[in-house]
Amino acid sequence: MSDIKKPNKRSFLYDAGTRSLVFQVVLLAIVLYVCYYLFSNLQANLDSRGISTGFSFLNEPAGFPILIHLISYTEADTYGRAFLVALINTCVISLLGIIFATIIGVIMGLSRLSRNWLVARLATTYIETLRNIPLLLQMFFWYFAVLAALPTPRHSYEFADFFLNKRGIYSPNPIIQEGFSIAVFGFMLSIVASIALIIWAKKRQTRTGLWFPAYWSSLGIIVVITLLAFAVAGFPLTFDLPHQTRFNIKGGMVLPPEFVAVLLALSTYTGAFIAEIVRAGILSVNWGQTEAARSLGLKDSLTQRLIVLPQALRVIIPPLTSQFLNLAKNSSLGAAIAYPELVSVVMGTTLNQTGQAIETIGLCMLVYGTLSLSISLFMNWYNKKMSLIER
Amino acid sequence: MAIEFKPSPSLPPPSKSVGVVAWIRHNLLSSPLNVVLTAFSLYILYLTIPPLIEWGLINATWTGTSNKACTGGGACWAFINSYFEQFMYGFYPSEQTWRINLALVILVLLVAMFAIKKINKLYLALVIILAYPVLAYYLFSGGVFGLEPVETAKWGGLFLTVLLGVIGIVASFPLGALLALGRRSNMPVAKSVCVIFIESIRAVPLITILFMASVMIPLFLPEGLNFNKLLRVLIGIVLFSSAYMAEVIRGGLQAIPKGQYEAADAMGLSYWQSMSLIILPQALKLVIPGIVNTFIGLFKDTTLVYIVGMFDFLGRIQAANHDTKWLGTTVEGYVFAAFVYWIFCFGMSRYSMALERKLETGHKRN
Amino acid sequence: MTDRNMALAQLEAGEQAIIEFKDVNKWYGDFHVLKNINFSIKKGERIVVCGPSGSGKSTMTRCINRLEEHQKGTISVDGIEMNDNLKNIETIRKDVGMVFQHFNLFPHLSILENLTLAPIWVRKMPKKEAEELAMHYLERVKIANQALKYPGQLSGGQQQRVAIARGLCMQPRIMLFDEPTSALDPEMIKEVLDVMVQLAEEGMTMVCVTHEMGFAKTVADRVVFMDAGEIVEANEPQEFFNNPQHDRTQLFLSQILNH
Amino acid sequence: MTDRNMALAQLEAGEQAIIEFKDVNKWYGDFHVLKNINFSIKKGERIVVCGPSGSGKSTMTRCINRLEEHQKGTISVDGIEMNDNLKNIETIRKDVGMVFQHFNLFPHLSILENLTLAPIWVRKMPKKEAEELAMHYLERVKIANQALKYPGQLSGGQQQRVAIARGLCMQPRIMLFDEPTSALDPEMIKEVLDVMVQLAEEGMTMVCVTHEMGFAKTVADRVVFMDAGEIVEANEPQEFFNNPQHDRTQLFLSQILNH
Amino acid sequence: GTLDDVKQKGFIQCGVSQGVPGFSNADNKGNWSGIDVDGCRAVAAAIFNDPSKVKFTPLSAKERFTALQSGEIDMLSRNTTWTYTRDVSLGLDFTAITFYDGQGFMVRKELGVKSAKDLDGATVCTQSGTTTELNMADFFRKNNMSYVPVIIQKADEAVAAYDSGRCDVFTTDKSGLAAWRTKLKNPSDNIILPETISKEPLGPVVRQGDEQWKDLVTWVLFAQVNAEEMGITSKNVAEIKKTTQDPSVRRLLGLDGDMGKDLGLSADWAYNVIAKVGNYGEEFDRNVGKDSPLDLPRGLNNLWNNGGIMYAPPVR
Ligand SMILES: Nc1ncnc2c1ncn2[C@@H]1O[C@H](COP(=O)(O)OP(=O)(O)OP(=O)(O)O)[C@@H](O)[C@H]1O
Ligand SMILES: Nc1ncnc2c1ncn2[C@@H]1O[C@H](COP(=O)(O)OP(=O)(O)OP(=O)(O)O)[C@@H](O)[C@H]1O
Ligand SMILES: [Mg+2]
Ligand SMILES: [Mg+2]
Repeated sequence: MSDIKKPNKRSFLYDAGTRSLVFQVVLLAIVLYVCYYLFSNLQANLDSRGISTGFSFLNEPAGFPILIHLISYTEADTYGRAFLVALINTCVISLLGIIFATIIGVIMGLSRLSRNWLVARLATTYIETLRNIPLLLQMFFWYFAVLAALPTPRHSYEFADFFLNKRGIYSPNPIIQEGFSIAVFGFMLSIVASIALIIWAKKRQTRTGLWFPAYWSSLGIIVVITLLAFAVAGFPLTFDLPHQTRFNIKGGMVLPPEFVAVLLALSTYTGAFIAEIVRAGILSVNWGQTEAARSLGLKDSLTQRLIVLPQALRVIIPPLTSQFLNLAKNSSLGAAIAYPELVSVVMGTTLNQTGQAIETIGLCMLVYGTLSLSISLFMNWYNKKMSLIER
Repeated sequence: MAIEFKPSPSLPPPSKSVGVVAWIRHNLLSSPLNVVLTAFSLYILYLTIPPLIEWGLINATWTGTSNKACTGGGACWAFINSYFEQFMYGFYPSEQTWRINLALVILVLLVAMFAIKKINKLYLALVIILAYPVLAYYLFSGGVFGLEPVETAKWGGLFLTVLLGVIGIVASFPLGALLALGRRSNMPVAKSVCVIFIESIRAVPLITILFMASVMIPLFLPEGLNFNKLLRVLIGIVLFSSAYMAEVIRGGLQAIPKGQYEAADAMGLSYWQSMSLIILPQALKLVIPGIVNTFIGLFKDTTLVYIVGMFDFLGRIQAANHDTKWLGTTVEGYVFAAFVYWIFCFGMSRYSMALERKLETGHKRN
Repeated sequence: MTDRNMALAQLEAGEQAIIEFKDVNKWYGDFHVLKNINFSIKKGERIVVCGPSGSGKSTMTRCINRLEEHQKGTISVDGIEMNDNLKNIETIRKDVGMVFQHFNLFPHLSILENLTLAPIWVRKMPKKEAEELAMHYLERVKIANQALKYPGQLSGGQQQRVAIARGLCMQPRIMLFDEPTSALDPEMIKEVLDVMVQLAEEGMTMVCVTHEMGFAKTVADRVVFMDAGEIVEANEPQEFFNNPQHDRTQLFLSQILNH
Repeated sequence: MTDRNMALAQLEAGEQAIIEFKDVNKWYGDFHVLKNINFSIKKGERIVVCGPSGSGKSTMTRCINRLEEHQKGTISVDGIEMNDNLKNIETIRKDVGMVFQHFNLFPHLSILENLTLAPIWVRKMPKKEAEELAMHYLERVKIANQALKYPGQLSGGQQQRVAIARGLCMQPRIMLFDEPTSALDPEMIKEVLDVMVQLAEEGMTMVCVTHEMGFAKTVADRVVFMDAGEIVEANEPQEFFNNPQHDRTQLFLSQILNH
Repeated sequence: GTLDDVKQKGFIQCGVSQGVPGFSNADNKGNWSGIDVDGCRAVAAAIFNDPSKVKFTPLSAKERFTALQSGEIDMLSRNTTWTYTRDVSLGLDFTAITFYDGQGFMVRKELGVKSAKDLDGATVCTQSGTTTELNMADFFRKNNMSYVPVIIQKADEAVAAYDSGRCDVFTTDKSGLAAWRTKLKNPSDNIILPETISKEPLGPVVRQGDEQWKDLVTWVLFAQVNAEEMGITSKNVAEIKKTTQDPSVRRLLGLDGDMGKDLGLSADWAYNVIAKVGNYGEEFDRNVGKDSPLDLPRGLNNLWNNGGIMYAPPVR
């Protein structure tokens, strides 16, 4: 028989499993200890300095005004509500920023790939300039340069019932009247109709191979039916028109310059990054794919729509989401130019009035953490859904 | 008896496909849409370029001692001119700024020595990473060899900006590498510690971290144990950038083919040996462009230290705007700041692209 | 000269030329890649194109469905001349199928969708009909059972067969092959060649760039040898292999057959 | 059954088994990739492993130096059993050299550094000595003149020879080859096979996964045929090729030899 | 305690504002000046007999309390308003009042506004994180007027926004208004409205629970006020010290008894403060008063016996 040695006794020190176990236990202990150390210090410091802790301050009246609030808010409301207002402001600016940045990014990315030399150069210049200048500076630029260029309220630019001046853009504020529900109903109806149209067009294509321009026609349907419904209801909207007063334009809806500047800065800055992502995504689709599509007789527009874009999107979406995330985080710089977002209201004013540093900063981090987490969860889900099926 | 094959001569292409006219036709006017786009672009250029040149160059004032000198209607560069030293060095005593320049020269010389063949690159790198910072620290802060001490509160301007950026990136490097390795390890505890750290740092804006660093760190330390604000802000920046660095390096690690790990294993190298001898050297080379990009991002982000009250480049320029002698020069200040940041960032991104190209060709991989 | 005469002779013989190159010249920038190509292909003919790397084989083939533009001379396919007219190009592309070296299947679409794409969008066929057609061709290349998989899930040989089926789904009158087997493992080459031989037997007009000399010998009607952007020699396979006219051809054959 | 008996018979014959598989089973997740492998290899024996793609050849080979863990049964090399013990693994890896299909040279190190890496860091050899050793093996694979180049600068065949030399530098008692020639162009295959034949002649214990049947015929002591995770047949080449026992083996041989 | 730490370090870490002319402002060499800055210097002079042993930490409004709470600075001397909440719930203690201020409004002349009551519908710029924000809210609410608040993180930008026409009104403490006005493009086009809408007592702040340190900071200021009352200035203090027989002066200058012991200071600490930094009046005049570009009137900040309310407890 062979002289195979029986498995030699497992030496504790050299066992791979044991080693990693020991290492991990030590690591865990260190991490826990550091946390404990920091928090016990914190506790001691808070105690010895008589700083009260807790979130009860959220129920106290805030007493400070907020420039932009989408839900009703007065100085008499609580810190909790101020926090909510700020949170909404952050979300609104992030969402709008994301939309505009994407539009700008796609246009600029495509322009950079344009066969028109001049357009491509201009797009390149745009991208290379904006990407390489700190966002904070760009915010100052938009705020102060644009403010400087606009007229004072007394000399507002005026067109129809719109005003433009240093205080912002004033537009008529729609006020809902009786019968508005009929219009809403008409709108709903038109949407249902166009969905039906799209389904019908698809079915017909499957059956007969004939195409019908379903998307354009449904757009038409929506516009026509909604307008009709409006007419039937007797145009159930009145407008609160802005008008000139001593200091300001009064009435109407106003888009303050802070909002516009932050939005401009965020979307042009992030747009430059998105442009590069879009360009890289489109370039990443092998030229062979285009050639194959062409040699099948597909028109260039169809080639883009059916072959290039779906594949480019896979490459584009992941970095795009992280740009969205950056944009949301960068909205915190709005604090520097009076946009009342989370950092400004919570880590600025609230912290200063209440002195609750730990709580307010904790709240902010929590909000941003949740925001990031949900965006990246979405990203992972999307990635999984879109990943190419392979062997 | 076989016919000899003589390739027929290559002819020049027909004239309509080369030359200026062909170029313009092909690149600017190839379709009606392109004609419109070209006209539109030209119009934009017409709107922007001439006024800019007029303001920034033709009507600009370059020298003077107060805004009274700026009468041309253009930019008042005299402001930048008279504050230049402050913008570069902050409040650093002007008779001591040679120390900063000296440190810079030494650094440039050291880096240039990489070009010399005979020198051991490893030792040189060690000198730059380990010895140089000590030297630079003593040069900057003084207090030894008869150098007049300069407290860190006086450090400022572009000097501070560059300092924050460079230290942020260099120090975050080893930390980022460790985090990246940890994130890829198959030990659940190590992995989750790294993941939690990386993700939570990346989730929050730098400004909250700077804020924590500038005012809150002392709350977490025992009473009496406290350290320099600059140092605290630096720690914040390093932690922040190390999380980003970790992700960059992880990308590099993932790009290393599995075969390299296997070959190293098969040769009997231990984990740390194969990481330090085989995997990391390759991964890091791969991610140099990513690192440069992180650096550019960080460099731009350091403007935020101005919000926590440090007089970095931007902060110093803003402070100078207070000077009653130079009222109304805010725009010039911002334009100058934008220009300097742009030069730095654009230069670096070009450099990284060049590197990328160089690595692509010079380094075939199997 | 010989080639030109030959082509003319054929035309005179009243045989119908489905593809015709007349004095075709093409440049990439300053680089003269096709030089005075004169050549015509009859309906149902099977042409194998060979020659050293860089000699312009691919370029010439790709000019046929205008994946590349030429700058001088005329190319006509099926009597329609190639020019900037988009309509012409579309018409011709419907009639010409192409199979690439690297398959170029659409990775985000299933095999079936790859095949039905052009019939549905270009030929405006009802979806059902297109699918039946696709299944028909998939059976012909013997992978009907893979219809619902994605390209990434198939082996190289299977992918190339799908690519051929995709080309056939347009029911083209001409098929172009650009080194269809050179990216394949040896076992898979046979699968693909088998399908091509079968196609050839059915009388499809084929232009095939390949170095598979076995294939050339068995199915080609003519073998075209290119070098430095020119057609050096074009002949029936028998003649071409046994009795090459040019020294360049001899050299090439000696290299390729020894391998 | 036959294999098992055979293996036992050999063992009984008192010949020393340097590698021994006993009831080895391995799973990837739920996928049973090695099924009841029983096999032993004597010192100095030269084994060629063949079989269809996915049959588990690579996996089995990689179990020998524990690039893969097995879940059931025992593998012992040189009398040492494979388990989680890091020391054992280290010892065995010093004794087993491996050559991969894709060479896996370290692209950032010069050829010489590739070779001296393991001697210096694992065997703790002085640098000078390691370099002498490396040059010795480089000469043996006939590329001593390339010592200072980088892997990216060599052709595939040269790279694979460097990989072999790198394996030899550990002065192992066993060499494993996993399809060492299948990523190479035909001309380069010969270069590499030559080196391997030479090694075989020197009496190195070798396990070689390959489809080069010529190589198997000339140097193998035994040819092992695997399918679906099992060893179907193991025999001397003479017998194996001329008189395969299983129909599966016959089928495989007919495919591979016809090609 | 803090004093021991400070003595050990050899300097005081003092939180000041990032730049309010007259209160704390750095020149282009990084030298700080202002009444808040001098407050810190005076404490340094009391401890070290050397007013330069201070390091300044410029703080934004929202950082300041956290910085003090966390121990990053030893005292906060940053035109900070003494309010109930701040004193009671932040773990901080206000010491004494260095400057009696009140919030006011600055508007452009061209608007023709004469009174704060005319500001209905105005757009108001101010800095975030200050009592100003709250007072403004209270004022407009009380008078049932509407307004648009533009609240910016740093005073610089808030003023810039006002100057560029974003707002009709800029509001902050009146002293601040005077200071900022000098930095506007056309100072004379702007006026400060007469109303004072709030009480803004400004003074240094220390951490709660260190009585010795609190007393020290408090009494350094009181000593300066007392000195002014007694007519002692930095110019004549040396002379007076040699010649005076006035018992209260002798006590103040550390000639009789040891007033420094319980504060942990030398007996002549007040002498050092006056000699090196000056009395309160000198400090005021130099930084914000008649010797400064701001040229603020003494007003409330005059001594109690001169029509103001500056009143320091006696040294006894
Ligand atoms: N887009 C292009 N721009 C410039 N030169 C090109 C381009 N495409 C091909 N060429 C050049 O044109 C010549 C002919 O290319 P072509 O691909 O037709 O050769 P081929 O005969 O198919 O070679 P192979 O056997 O390698 O595929 C080559 O020298 C090639 O380098
Ligand atoms: N890491 C893995 N995870 C899951 N399955 C794997 C993994 N590695 C290999 N397999 C599967 O195990 C089976 C055997 O793989 P192995 O590489 O050993 O085959 P092989 O005989 O070497 O084939 P080839 O000739 O293609 O190299 C295959 O079906 C393969 O798909
Ligand atoms: Mg080709
Ligand atoms: Mg294998």
